[in-house]
This record gives sequence, C-alpha cells and structure tokens, in this order.
Amino acid sequence: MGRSGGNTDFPGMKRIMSNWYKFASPPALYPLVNRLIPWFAIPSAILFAAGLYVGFFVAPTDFQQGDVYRVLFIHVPAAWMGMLLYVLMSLYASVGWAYNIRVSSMMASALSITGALFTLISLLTGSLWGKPTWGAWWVWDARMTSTLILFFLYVGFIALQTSIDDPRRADRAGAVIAAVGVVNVPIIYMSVGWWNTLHQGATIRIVQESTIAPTMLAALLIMLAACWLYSVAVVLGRLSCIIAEREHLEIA
Amino acid sequence: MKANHAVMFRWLIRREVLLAWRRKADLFSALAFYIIIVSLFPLSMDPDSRLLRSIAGGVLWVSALLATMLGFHRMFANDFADGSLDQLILTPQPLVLTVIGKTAAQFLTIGISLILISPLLGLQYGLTPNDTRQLAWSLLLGIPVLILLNAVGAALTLGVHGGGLIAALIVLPLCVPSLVFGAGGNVSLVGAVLAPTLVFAPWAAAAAIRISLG
Amino acid sequence: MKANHAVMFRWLIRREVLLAWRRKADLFSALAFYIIIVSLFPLSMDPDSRLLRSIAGGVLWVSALLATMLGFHRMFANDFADGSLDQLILTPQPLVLTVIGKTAAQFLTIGISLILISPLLGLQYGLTPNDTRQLAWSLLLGIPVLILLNAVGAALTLGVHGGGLIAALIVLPLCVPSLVFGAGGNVSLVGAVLAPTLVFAPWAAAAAIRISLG
Amino acid sequence: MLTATELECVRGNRTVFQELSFSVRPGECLQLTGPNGSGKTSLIRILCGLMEPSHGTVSWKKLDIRHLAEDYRTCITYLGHRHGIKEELTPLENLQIICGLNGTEISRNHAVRALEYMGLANRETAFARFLSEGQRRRIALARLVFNSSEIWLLDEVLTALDRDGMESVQALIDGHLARGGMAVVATHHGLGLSQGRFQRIELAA
Amino acid sequence: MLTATELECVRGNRTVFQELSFSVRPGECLQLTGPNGSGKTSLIRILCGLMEPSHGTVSWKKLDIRHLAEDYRTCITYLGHRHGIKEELTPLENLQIICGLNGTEISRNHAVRALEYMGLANRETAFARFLSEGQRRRIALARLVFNSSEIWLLDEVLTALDRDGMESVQALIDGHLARGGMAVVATHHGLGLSQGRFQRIELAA
Ligand code: HEM
Ligand SMILES: Nc1ncnc2c1ncn2[C@@H]1O[C@H](COP(=O)(O)OP(=O)(O)OP(=O)(O)O)[C@@H](O)[C@H]1O
Ligand SMILES: Nc1ncnc2c1ncn2[C@@H]1O[C@H](COP(=O)(O)OP(=O)(O)OP(=O)(O)O)[C@@H](O)[C@H]1O
Ligand SMILES: [Mg+2]
Ligand SMILES: [Mg+2]
Repeated sequence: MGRSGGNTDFPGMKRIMSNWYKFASPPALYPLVNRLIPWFAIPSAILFAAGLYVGFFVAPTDFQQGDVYRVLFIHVPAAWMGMLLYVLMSLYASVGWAYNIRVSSMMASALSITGALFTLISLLTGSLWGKPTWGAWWVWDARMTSTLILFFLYVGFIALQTSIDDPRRADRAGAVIAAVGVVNVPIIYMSVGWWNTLHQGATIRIVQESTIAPTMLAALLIMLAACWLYSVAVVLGRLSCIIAEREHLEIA
Repeated sequence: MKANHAVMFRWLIRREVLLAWRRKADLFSALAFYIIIVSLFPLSMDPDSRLLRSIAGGVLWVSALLATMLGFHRMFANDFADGSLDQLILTPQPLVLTVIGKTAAQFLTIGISLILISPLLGLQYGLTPNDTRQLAWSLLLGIPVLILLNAVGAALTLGVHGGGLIAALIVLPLCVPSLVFGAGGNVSLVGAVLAPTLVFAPWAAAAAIRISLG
Repeated sequence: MKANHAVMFRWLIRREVLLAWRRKADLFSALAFYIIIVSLFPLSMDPDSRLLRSIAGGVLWVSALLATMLGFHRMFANDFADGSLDQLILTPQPLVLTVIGKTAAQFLTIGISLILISPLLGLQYGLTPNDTRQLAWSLLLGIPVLILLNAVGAALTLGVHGGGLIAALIVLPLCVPSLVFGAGGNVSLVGAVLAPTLVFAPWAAAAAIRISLG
Repeated sequence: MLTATELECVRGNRTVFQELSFSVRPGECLQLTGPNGSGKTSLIRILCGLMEPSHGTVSWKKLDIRHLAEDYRTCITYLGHRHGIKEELTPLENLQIICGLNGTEISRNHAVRALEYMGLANRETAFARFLSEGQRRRIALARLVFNSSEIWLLDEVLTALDRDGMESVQALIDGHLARGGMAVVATHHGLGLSQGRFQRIELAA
Repeated sequence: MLTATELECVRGNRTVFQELSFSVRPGECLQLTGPNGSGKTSLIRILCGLMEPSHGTVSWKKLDIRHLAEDYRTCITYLGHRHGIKEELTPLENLQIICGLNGTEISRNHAVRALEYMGLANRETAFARFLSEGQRRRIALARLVFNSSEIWLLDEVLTALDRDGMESVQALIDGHLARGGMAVVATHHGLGLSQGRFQRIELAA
C-alpha cells in the first residue's frame, strides 16, 4: 500500500522496473555524472565572460534608462531559468515517483535549489532595476508578483524535503507537491494577471523598446545560454553530492 | 462489500462531527481568531469608509484563509499521533473516501461557521448588501478549496515536526488563485477553481498519507 | 542547592535551542510563513501604494501574531504529550524559571528572526524608513508579549480539557491591545503593555501548567 | 492462509530482518518474540500492509495483499502499540465507531457487553481521557470480543494489563483460534494459550 | 524516610483510594500492585508531588513535601508511563540533558556507559525517533544507572522491555536498595528482587 505509483500493479511491470532500477542505479551513474560536470562548467564560464562583456561594454547605452538597463542581461535570463527549472523539477520528481527511479527524484531535489536561486536572483535584480526605473524597490506588477509566488512554491518544496529525514519518503512527498504545484502554476499566473488588470491603477507596464539593438539581443542570448550551461553543471554537481551522501548512508 | 461503504462513511462523518463537538474549543478559537483579525484592521487604521470598503474583501478572505490554516494541519496529525490513523487506513473503505469524509466534516463544522459569521463582519466595513452577498458566495465556494488544499499539506507533513507551518508553506501559494478571485469578488472563477480541486485534491491527499506512513 | 540553578538553567536553554535547531524546519518555515502571509494581502486588494501603506502595520502585526501562534501552541503540548513536561516540573528548578527559559528560547529563535525580516517586508508596502523603524521597534517590544501570552494559552490548553475554549477566549482578546497599539505604530504604548506582561505572564503560565496537570 | 515469502525489512539504513518466510493456517497462532528492536512491530505492520517490505511479498489466499487492498483489509483486525483510542470519546463511542468504520456495526448493548467483558463495567460512559493506561488499552481490546475477522494482528497486546486482563485476552485469542481464525501476536510475555496449533518465530536483534 | 499519612485520591467524582498510610525506609522497596484503574499511577504522581491528594499528606524526613518543594525534588527520580524521551534527540543527548536538568551533570562517556548497560551500545547517536518502543524505554531507564537520588518512583517500569531488559532493571533497583536508597515501583509483573526489605501494597479496584 505504501507504494503509490499505480503502474507497479501491472504484471510484468515489476520486471521492467527492476531493469530500470539497475540501469538508473545511482552508484552506476555517479562516476559518469562527475565526468560530465566540467563539460558544462567550463563553457558556461566562457559564455558568462563573453555575455557580460558584450552586455556591459559592447551593447549601446539605453537612451531612456541609461546604463541601469544592463541589469536586464542578468535579470531576464534568471527569470526565465527560474520558470523553466520548476517545470523540469516537477517532471523529474513525478517520473521518479511513478517509475520508482531514485536518480530521477534526486535530480528533482538538485534542481529545486538552483531554480529557487535563479528566481531569487530575478527578484533581486528586478527590484534593483525597479528602484531607478519605477522609483520603488517593489511594485505589485503582475510579472513580479507571480515570480514571487513561484519563489514561494520553490521554498515550500525545499522546506518539505528538508524536513523529512527518510529520503524515500522525502522524494515521494516532494513529487506530490511538485505535481500539484506545476498544475497550479498556470492558474496562478492567470489569476495574478487577472488581479493586476482588475486594478489598472497599479499595473506598471514594463516599457518594451520597439527594437532591441542586435548587440543587446546577442548579449541576452549569450547570457541565456551561459545560464543554461551553468544550471546543468551545478545541478549535476549537486546530484553527485546527493548520490554520494545517500549511497554512503546506505553503505554505513 | 460495496453496500457497506455507505454505512462506513456515515460512521466516519459521525466520528468526525462528534470529535469536533467535543473539541468545541478549537472551533471557537478559530472563530474568535477570525473575528479578531477582521476587527483589528479598522482599529489599526484611519476609519475612512471608502478605504475600509476597498480592503474588506481582502481582509475577510485572508483572515478566513488563516483561520482555516490554524486548525487543519491537525486534521490528520491527531489521528496519526494516537494511532487511529492506522485504524482508519485499515478500514475496508478506500482511503480517498476517508479523506473526503474528513474534509467534508471539517467544512460542515468550521467552514460553515466561518461563512455564516462573515456577513456580520462585513457590516464593520460598511459593505453593501450586494457586496456582502457576493462575498458570502465566494467564501462558500472558496473555503472548500482552502480545506482541500490544507488536507494535502497536512497529509504530506504527517509526523513531521513543525508540520503545521510547513503545511502552511506548501499550501499558501496554491491558495493564491482562489484568494485573488474570491477577494476580487468573482464568484464564477472561484467555482472554476473549486471544480478541479474537488476532483484531484482528495486523491493527492490519500497518496500523501500512504507516502507519509510508507 | 541554589548554586545549581545556573547550571540547570543553562541545560534548559541548551535543550530548547538544540530542539529548535533539530526542528530547523520549524523556524525556517515560521519565517517563510510570515513572509508569504505578508505578501498575500496585497494580492487580495487594490495594490495602490497609499492603501498599502495604510494597512502595512496591521498586516505585519497580524502575520507576526499568526507566525507565533502557529508554532507556539505546541510549546508545552509536545513536552506534555511525551511526558517530558512531568520531568521538567520535577527538576529542582522553580517552574517559573522553566517557563521563562522556554519563552526566552522561543524569543531568541523565532522571535528575533521575525523582527529582523520585517523591515524588508516593509519595503513591499513602500513604508518610509521612519515608519519602518517605528514598526520594527513596536515588533521588538510586542513579539515578547505575544509569545508570553501564547505561553499562558498553551499552558491552559494542555491536555485539551474544556480549558482550550477558555484559553482561546482569554488569550486572543489579551493580544488585542498590543496588536492595536503596535499596528497603530504607537511604540511607547506597546512597551506599557509589555512591562506587566513580563512580570505576570510567566507566573500565570506556571500556575496554568500546575492546574492542567492537576 | 496467510503466507509471507522472503520478507526483508530495511528501516533507515539497517536491515532489520531478511529472508523471512512463513505461513499461518486457519486455527493457528503465530507468536513473534525477540529482543527490543528485533523487528516485531515492523513485521506486523508489513503483514497488515501499513508498511512496504523492502523485498518479498505477503499473500492472503495465494494473492498478493497489495492487489487485494480493500478485500484484504476486511479480513484483518490490527491492534498496535498505539491503540487509536480517542480521549475525547467514551469507551462506548470509541468501540461502536471503530466497529462501524470497519463495516461491522455493533448494537449499543453488544458494545456494553463487550466492554463489561473487558472489565470496564459502569465506565462505559466516562471519557477515555479519565481512564487509566490499562483501562484505555482494554477499550481497544474490547473490539476483539465480537470480532469475526479471520486474521488478528496484535502488537504487544498484553502491555499495561493486569492478571485478569491478560487472562481474558488469552481467552479471546483461544476462542478465535477455536473458530478457525488466525492470529499473529507479538509479545514479550509468554502467551498461555491452551487451544490451537502453535508456531513461534524468534527474531534476532 | 518517606511517609504517607491517610492519603485519599479522588479522580473526577470517584474515590480511587482512601485512608492509605505507609512509610518507606532506606533500603526498602515498596511494590504497588492492583488491577487496572486501581490508582497506582495516581499514587505515584501524588508521591512525587505532581498531583495533590484530596486529603492526607506525604512527608519526607518528617516534612510535608508541599513545603519542601525544590528540596524534595532534588531527592527523587520519577519515571512514568510516558517516558519523556525527545524523538529529535539522540539517546546520548536525551540522557545528558535530563541529568543536567536535574543538577546532576554526567560526562559524555559516563552517559555512553549507562546506555551500553541498558543495551543501547552503538545506537547512542541514532535519533530516538528511529528506535523501537522498547529501545526508547531503555533510554529513559539509562537515567537510573548512575543515579544517586534517594527515592526512585517507577511506574510500570518493565513495560515493553524484553527479558534482559527486565533483568538489568531489577539489578539496578537491587543496587539502589543496597546503597540504602528507597524505591516505589508500580508493576503488574512480579519484581524478582533479591536484595532489600520488601513491602507490597495491593490497591483494590
Ligand atoms: C517571470 C518573471 C519575469 C520575467 C520573465 C521578466 C522579464 C523581463 C523582461 C523580458 C524585461 C525586459 C524589459 C522589457 O522589455 O519588457 C524585464 C524588465 C524589467 N523587469 Fe522583469 N521579469 C520578471 C520578473 C521581474 C521581477 C520579479 C522584477 C522586480 C522585482 C522585475 C523588474 C523588472 C524591471 C524593473 C524591468 C525594467 C522595466 C522597464 O524596462 O521599464 N521583473 N523583465
Ligand atoms: N484525569 C483523570 N480524571 C478522572 N479520573 C481519572 C483520571 N485519570 C485516571 N482516573 C481514574 O483514576 C483511577 C486510577 O487511575 P490510575 O491511572 O492511577 O490507575 P492505575 O492503577 O495506574 O491503572 P493502570 O494499571 O491501568 O495504569 C482510574 O479508575 C481512572 O479511571
Ligand atoms: N522509523 C524508523 N526509522 C528507522 N529505523 C527504525 C524506525 N523504527 C524502528 N526502527 C528500527 O527498526 C528496528 C525494529 O523496530 P521495531 O519497532 O520493529 O522493533 P520491535 O521488535 O517492535 O521492538 P520492541 O520490542 O521494542 O517493540 C529497531 O532496531 C529500530 O531501531
Ligand atoms: Mg514493537
Ligand atoms: Mg498506571
């Protein structure tokens, strides 16, 4: 009764599962994971350097906002990564739960921290940016608000997992909440949007330059790629730590 | 066997209501809490009627949310602590039915009383009868959502220390849509949120309980 | 004999802090809970800066009250349930000291962190540095009051006899003055409430514990 | 017939027991003994399906209990260390509710007789909160008096009971076995059972 | 010398016992027996001052314990049905803290030795949450190993323990009596004590 992945009830499923299990057994993956890390870490470092250079020295000064706008090169990719990683996290968690693949669940835990971090960065850079542009550290703009809530979702997930000390249970519980969360994310965004348009008074439209200078766009894209590679590297790193910790736990 | 489910379900409801009745204290403190929070705001700010009316919906909704939070993480925790959750799980009834029964009972006790008292509190904020009616409706549809989401949170944090708070953490962000729509006075949208919650939340909670006892 | 009191008190504090540390989740989630609640209010109303500024005090105070309440009613209940409260009472230390030790520990862990985070949240409501300072002060003086009153309530509700009702009905109203003064930003009045609470609440709590164990 | 095949139980990171296979036939009682921490409670929880064995299966009439789910639960009665008695309810309410929840409703005066049998005469309507440790335990046990489910799973069933208490419980188990029921009992005390075939599993620490 | 004079205990509206007088001398053990609900726990709680007798007094060295308060509490060690073990703490922490709280600090390796004596070797640093019922009970009992307070008040001390567990507890009580300590023990099991003068009070239901 404890196992909740309905799939295990089909005859034969057990065998397939146990194969999966062997195939995706953490110890087997451990060395591979470690070998992969530098392949993502180094390129991301290079791209960061490049992106920041282009963004802060090559890209032209914005005629409206002056140089403040350059925060965008960190802010926007961070915001996007934040959202993306949440979806990924839920995916990994659910798969790990349904098919009982430990690595997948560990992956979810690893993703949660990085995702939360990016979201936090987008919040911080956002409000850094908001001060000069909107004259306030914080504005209840729809996008900002929903990002904030996304951050809370991350926090809930992390809090739950850290507070449960049996790893298997933590994985499964996390999967449930991640699944519920990811279903809710669109509804939340929608509701916040509705709320924001309900009180037009408060909405601050983020003024969109009609044409972003190509160098700006380039810088943005480079930074985006850099963040991508960075996340992969960091997540793999965290994954290997988690594996090490848990396997060690099981050996001891 | 199936024939019996009705009987068992009746016993479950009877149990829950009886317990709620014996624990009047919890019920009352939830209500008292609700009333105090709601009455506090007019006290803590300049009594300008327009201002008050504009925050009424929000204050009532958030307070309702909090009042439900206060009690509900104990929904399963008590039964878990004294071992009767084991017994509930081992009844021939599917666990989902048990969850539904417990949440229903919660709604019939705390939920209803919160809803009934709200119009009175609305008066403090000089709500028009029309606004009041709308608010009551939105609460009537919204509070079940809050209860169901709380059930999931409570189930996930069974036996976890500080479970109550963590449950709150998990649940609060999920409550945003119903909060926004409800406080915004859009009853139909609240209903739209309720429907899927009614369908999925009990299963999620049941799964969560299984996981927690693993 | 007296010489030992210091030692025992140190062990008491060590115990409480160690437990708090083991239940990091508790502390951490009390904070997150506080932050979330504070951020939810604007979602439920018209987020125009003037309105927000005018309710900021109320919101932060109510949320603080909640964040304390959610955790603290377990303050003695846990120790009661597992029998360690009996042990605490039977230590050679006077019961009042034990109560003071526990509440102090609570303040040092959850209380302080709530106070420290508040100014940040003030930003969301566009509070002026001046308002913020005032708010922080009122919380610094007010949260001890909330904790102490909660301690009394928790002690009364031990073992959930009919006492629960009385506790809720006594404690919640007692919180109202500090809430109103604090939310109204009147620091000196909050201080005026704190003084007597500091003196009497621990005795009341100690007495309540004795009564509940009867 | 209740069969366990190659059960393995891992709690945290330590294997509590492995390769445990046995079967209990109608009219048979399986007594679990062993030092503290040897896995009696774990085993019983696995047998009722509250816990997953890390390996191996439990089957009832040749079917895995995981698939039987409700059909299996109708056949078992479990009493654990923590005896799910609600302190806010009276013994009578506790008993009637737990029976009702299991689909075996029991009339008020049957309930009263069951409680009397367990030595709670004229305490039926006091709140369980006001009863002593052993008396609460007796409420939980009163469930067994008119209980006809095939499998009893009893953990530390004699704890906190006085002599008569123990005897009446033993009498109940006897009767159950005589009716062709099965019982799995974890206990540190010897079970002075007269009737029924016996089987003892000694779990190692 | 611990003396009880004409104790009466009324719980709710029923008199549990009345006119109960006895005294326990150094090196003497008072065993409380009696059916469930006969008042053993109540009596012990009265003897530690956790409960007020509805009539009568308990005195220690001729002084009413109500006036002695702290000075009395330094002389007693109480273990109840519910052994205040914190599940978030390790056995080691549990033991050291409870000793420290009673003003009798105990060094780490004394603590370890006490736990080993109670059969918790190499489990000292696992969280109590992960221990079995009996193992938790043993943590609470480890307190008695290096305990020099004059009066031990033990309620249902043998519950949930296996054979060895019971024996080591009995050995502890023996040693305590031999050192001239006093013990009041409520139990349903016979106490196989060799040493020390005995006294048994049989409470009626
Ligand atoms: C889902 C989350 C977010 C996304 C996808 C996002 C995306 C963007 C993008 C694409 C821009 C470029 C400006 C434009 O052309 O629109 C921008 C600007 C900005 N964002 Fe965000 N952002 C997010 C959250 C936030 C948050 C949380 C804050 C503040 C806390 C924030 C504050 C700003 C500010 C101040 C600007 C500049 C506004 C202006 O150009 O006038 N954003 N954001
Ligand atoms: N809180 C209470 N309020 C009222 N009556 C109570 C309370 N607790 C116990 N009693 C009653 O007091 C009597 C004595 O209880 P007590 O726990 O002392 O018995 P006991 O000898 O310890 O029983 P056991 O052997 O089961 O532990 C019992 O009949 C019980 O019904
Ligand atoms: N929640 C848990 N997590 C990890 N390990 C556990 C947990 N509960 C128990 N254990 C370990 O599993 C083993 C078996 O525990 P179990 O409760 O089944 O023993 P038991 O035979 O019932 O002991 P007792 O006779 O004391 O009741 C013990 O060594 C214990 O340390
Ligand atoms: Mg056990
Ligand atoms: Mg007793």
